[in-house]
Amino acid sequence: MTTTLAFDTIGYLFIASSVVALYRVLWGPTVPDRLLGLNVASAQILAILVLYAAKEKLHVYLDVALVYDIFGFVGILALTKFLEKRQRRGGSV
Amino acid sequence: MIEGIVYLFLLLAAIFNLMGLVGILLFPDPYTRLQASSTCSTTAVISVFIAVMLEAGFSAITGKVLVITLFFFISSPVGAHIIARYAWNMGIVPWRKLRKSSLEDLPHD
Amino acid sequence: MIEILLLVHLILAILVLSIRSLFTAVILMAIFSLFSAVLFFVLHAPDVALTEAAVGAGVSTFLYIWIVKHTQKEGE
Amino acid sequence: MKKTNILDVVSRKLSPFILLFGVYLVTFGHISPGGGFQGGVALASSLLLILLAQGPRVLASSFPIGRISVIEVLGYGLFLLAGLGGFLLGLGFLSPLLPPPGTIFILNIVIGAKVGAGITLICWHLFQEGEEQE
Amino acid sequence: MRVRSKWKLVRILFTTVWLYGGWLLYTGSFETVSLCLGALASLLVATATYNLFIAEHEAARKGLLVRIHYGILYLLYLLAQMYLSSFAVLINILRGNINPRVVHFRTRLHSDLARVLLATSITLTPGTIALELQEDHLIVHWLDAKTRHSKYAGILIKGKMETLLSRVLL
Repeated sequence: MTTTLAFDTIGYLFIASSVVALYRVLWGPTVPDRLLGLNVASAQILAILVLYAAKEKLHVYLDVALVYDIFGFVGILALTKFLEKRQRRGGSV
Repeated sequence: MIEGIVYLFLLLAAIFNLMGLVGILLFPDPYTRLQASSTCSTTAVISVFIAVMLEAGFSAITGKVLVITLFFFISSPVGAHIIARYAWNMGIVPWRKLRKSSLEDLPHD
Repeated sequence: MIEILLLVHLILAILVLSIRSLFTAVILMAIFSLFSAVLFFVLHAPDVALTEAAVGAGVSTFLYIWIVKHTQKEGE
Repeated sequence: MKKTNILDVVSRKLSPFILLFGVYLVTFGHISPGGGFQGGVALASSLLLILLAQGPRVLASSFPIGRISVIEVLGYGLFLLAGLGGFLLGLGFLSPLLPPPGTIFILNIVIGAKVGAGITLICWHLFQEGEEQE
Repeated sequence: MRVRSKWKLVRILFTTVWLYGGWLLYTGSFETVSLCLGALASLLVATATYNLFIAEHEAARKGLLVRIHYGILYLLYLLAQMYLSSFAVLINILRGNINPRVVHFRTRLHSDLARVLLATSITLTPGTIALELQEDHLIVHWLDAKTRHSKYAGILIKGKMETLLSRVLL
């Protein structure tokens, strides 16, 4: 199959871009920038997982991607909830 | 035929991904960066899903990827909304163009 | 693929240990567990990847962030 | 904090589907990469979503916290019972008593219930502790 | 009392049907064992969560009745709009010419679910993010603002999505 090579290339590209998104996590001037970096990186990783499962042609592998989708959302929700509580108390970030 | 469409969607994914990254790196404030991520990066990921669905044809993979796509359709904008709402409640002022923009000339009512 | 992922792991681990802000360290831990899920996935161990994705990204982020909240209360 | 409409509605409509996905992971554990532990964590994450998005009171109204701890204890007891059953019949600990998928299927369900209840309880107590001190 | 228990049964039934659809998509297999297991599991989950899935006060509205064909049409329209707006944002990024503003406007949709769907599709589509949604009042951050007038901005942003959504949900 010739699409395997294309899938591989896109996979490498997505890994590189998720590494680049780390810039916002590390040097983001404000807190929402850091959260944005996490959001972007988790979306890219989701795409990589789906690409690999499609390359191996095993549908049970896609469970991992679905679980990852759910848990990235819950993680971001927990982080913002924590920040909102801390901000209401008047602490700094 | 179908392979051509798959390649087209993968190309679209690559372009949108790179441009979204450029937007995330270059834009001036959190709201505009969120715009870049929530349109361009989401479109890139969904293009990948569409390409995978077209490549797999009618099989169990397509059903699973369909579920993931529907989940992503909900979870990505809601995640962007949560972050934007946090920034808005925190009191971050949106960036505005400094020089006198052409907006003042537009019809106000 | 595997070598690149391992390199990213190394860089991320050093960053997690050396960064000063605890909140950024928690976010970096989430991204670290995300990359290790991909590593296990590429190495054909989907069950381990599933556990890593479930525990590392969701539950352990919750636990870490609440622990940070409780410990910082005494310091302030 | 003002409640947002979006988060409220999304968590309401999404959490039953996540709960069902956890049940799928647990019950198909013997033929897919899922299993008791992973499915249990998925079950807990659904309750965690309700807890984070809507607060402890809404969670307690549909999943009373007393019942969750009963499930946890019951899961532990049943697991011990299933393990010791083989012991009493002269076989090893956790030896299969039923034909192939049977024992693993039941053990997966028991472990899933116990792990899900346990993680929910941990997160619940951490969350409540922060609330009380404010 | 009688009405309340009847409404409870209807809610459980509705939730079970929706969850069973989700189960079919999850498993992707049509063996007898999996189908029976799915019915049992979705009934179990529905009895636990019907109160969350369909709140009690949604009795008057026809809640979760969805016209499937309009739903699919809406999804395709949303997908096309997504690609178009991504191209627009891409051109904005390339030219470096942005003009962000915060605008307020109202929606005339009634049910909570429809409003939330409108807000998420606004976030996905034309270079806008929903910052806040209170009752029918939306606060939106617009990347490339054309106008400041609230009604005109609402028409520009919502486009055809609002009328389509009012047809999707009864």
